[in-house]
Amino acid sequence: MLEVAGLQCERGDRCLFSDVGFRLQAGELLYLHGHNGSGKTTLLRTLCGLIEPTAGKILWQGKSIRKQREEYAAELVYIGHKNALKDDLTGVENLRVSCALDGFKVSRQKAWNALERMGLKGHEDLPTQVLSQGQKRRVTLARLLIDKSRLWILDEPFTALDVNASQFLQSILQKHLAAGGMVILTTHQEVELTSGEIKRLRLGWKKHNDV
Amino acid sequence: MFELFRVIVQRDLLLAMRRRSDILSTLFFFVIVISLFPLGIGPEPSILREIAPGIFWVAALLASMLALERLFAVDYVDGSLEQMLLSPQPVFILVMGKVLAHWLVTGLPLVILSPLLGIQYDLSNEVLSALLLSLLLGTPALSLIGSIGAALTLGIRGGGVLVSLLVLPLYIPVLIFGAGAVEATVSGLGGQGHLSMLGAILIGALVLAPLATSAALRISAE
Amino acid sequence: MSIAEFFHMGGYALYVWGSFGMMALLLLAEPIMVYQQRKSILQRLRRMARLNEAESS
Amino acid sequence: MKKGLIHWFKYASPASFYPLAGRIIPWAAVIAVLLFAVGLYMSLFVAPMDYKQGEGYRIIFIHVPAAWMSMFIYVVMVFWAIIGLAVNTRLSAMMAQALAPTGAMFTFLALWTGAFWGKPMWGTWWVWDARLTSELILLFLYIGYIALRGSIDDNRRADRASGILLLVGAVNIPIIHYSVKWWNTLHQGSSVSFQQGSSMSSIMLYGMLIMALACWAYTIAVVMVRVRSVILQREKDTKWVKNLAEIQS
Repeated sequence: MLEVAGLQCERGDRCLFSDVGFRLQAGELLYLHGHNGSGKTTLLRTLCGLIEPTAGKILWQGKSIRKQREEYAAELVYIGHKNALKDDLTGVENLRVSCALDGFKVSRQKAWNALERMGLKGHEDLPTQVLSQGQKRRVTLARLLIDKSRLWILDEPFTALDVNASQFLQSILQKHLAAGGMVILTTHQEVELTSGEIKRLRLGWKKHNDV
Repeated sequence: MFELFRVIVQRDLLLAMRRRSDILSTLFFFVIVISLFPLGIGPEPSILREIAPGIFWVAALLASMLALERLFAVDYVDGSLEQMLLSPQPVFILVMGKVLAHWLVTGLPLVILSPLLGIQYDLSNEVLSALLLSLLLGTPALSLIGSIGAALTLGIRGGGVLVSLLVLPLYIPVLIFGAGAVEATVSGLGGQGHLSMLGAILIGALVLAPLATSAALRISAE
Repeated sequence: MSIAEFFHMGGYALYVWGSFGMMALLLLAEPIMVYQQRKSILQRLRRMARLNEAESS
Repeated sequence: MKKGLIHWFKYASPASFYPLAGRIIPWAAVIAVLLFAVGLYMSLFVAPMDYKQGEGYRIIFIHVPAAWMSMFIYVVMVFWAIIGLAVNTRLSAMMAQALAPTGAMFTFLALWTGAFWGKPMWGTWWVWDARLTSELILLFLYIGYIALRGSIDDNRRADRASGILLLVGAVNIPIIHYSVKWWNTLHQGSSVSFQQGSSMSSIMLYGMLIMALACWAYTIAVVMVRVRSVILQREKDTKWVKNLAEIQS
């Protein structure tokens, strides 16, 4: 279980957010709301352990993530708003590398299948630089079909996706939650769940109310 | 653990193969710098023989430093670096993999080509082999030490110039022992002492530099 | 020892006074610069404090 | 014991260190002025002329203390960097930041006086003597630190990145120094060194020590002023800075 309490983050001497706390159990999805610049991405990256918070604690299974970096990383998938793709590699190569980085060895065939399910049939072995933005996003997201990590932290996963692809992504998320996974995401799109629970967290609400 | 190391090395080599101009530009920089010196100094063989060790080593230093810029910068910009830092393996394994691939692509070709260029300077076979050996031991150390600077200056404006400011002073021992080994061979004293010092520096860098680089990467990727 | 002799420094005047002069220059310039820096920061902070007061009142 | 520890941690916060530093400054400044007066008097008037180097040797009364200071200050910066990286106190990085310009200044002074000493002794302004070369490299390290700090906007990243650079430099300095010495003996550079030829008389030693102490007091005074500026700049949004008498007036 992911437990967060009293989290505070500063960027460039400016306090982005403070006293953020929540608790995420198996099968739960956390929506992160907030206007531009409210620190959504910073919070997600803090939750991954990429940024050290100035105050507060993040506990995974009751233990601070700083004390179990590698164990925590093994249970985590982070997809940022950058696609982390190499333009010169093909979709299959990119997918296999990103899975290998997360500790999963994936066969060519399996990677090929995952890309096909993401609707990239016929584009699997093209260098990703010739793909469109939406197609690149799909290559990145194909990792979710393979990776067995429990906690998914997704930064705007729906950007650049068309209707079909975002519906497919929704179904992937639902399946993950139904299987006892956890998801934290920022998005402008609502996800309808058939099971599990949705939690919400609004960043920078004080400023928001002023407006 | 070794699997990840292999994946990283393989990936970076594949990327370099698909974009060969990056490899070649470093190599040609080295070739051109070395070929320019006789034009500036004059073709007198006895002078060239004397200054060859210093010129080869300074050129190798500059070439390795120029190549540093690409070590982490591309991964940083496209977000791959974050994924690497979130890997469930120790980060220094990753750093070692990246530095090894980087050296294979930018350092090794230069080492292999150096005896050929040495002929321009009228060096004897014995001196050529000392040059080859010293570069073979020294350039990986340069890549390792340089990776610290590259990691510290990630994403900073004017990072390229800053890297040279940070890294060149740290290169000095490698320069001294590397050029010294060749020089000692030229003067007939034998370069074994220098070469073993270079080896010691390489081992030290192999142990310490990846740790410093991974700490620096964590800081820079925040 | 006469004053002229002292400044002559046995023929080493340029070197001795060049060194001591540089030290004097640096050790006087640095405190002045540091003090100027402090003054300008204080000035800026004061201006900001006044601005904030004007805004909140 | 425990109480003492808490006491120390109290001064590790910029808010409580700021007034403490303010109280130190006048004392350090007065001590520096007094010691410089005594030291200069000793080095220019009391110390007898050297039979071999003539009056020119008086330069070492500033060269040697400046060279000591340049190395000491780097060591102190490394110390603060280790504390900063280990305990994550903001003040330690600020101390390192405030020390760097003064350290670079002393390094430059050591090089300058080395050149002015070398010209009459060796006949050239610059000799690739092991000591001068090491000092030159030290200057590069200082400049690298200052440049790295200056080009990172985010203070926290700047603190930690420059801390790592200091540590790397500290590991490298002995290697650099050793390699430069090796290189120097191989190439048979200078044969005259600063202490050689003139047996150090006790009056010379005292003179140098007093000058070194004066430099210490000077460094403390200047660095305290500078660290106060750094604190003000970086803590400008905090309540305690806004309530300071200097700013309220």
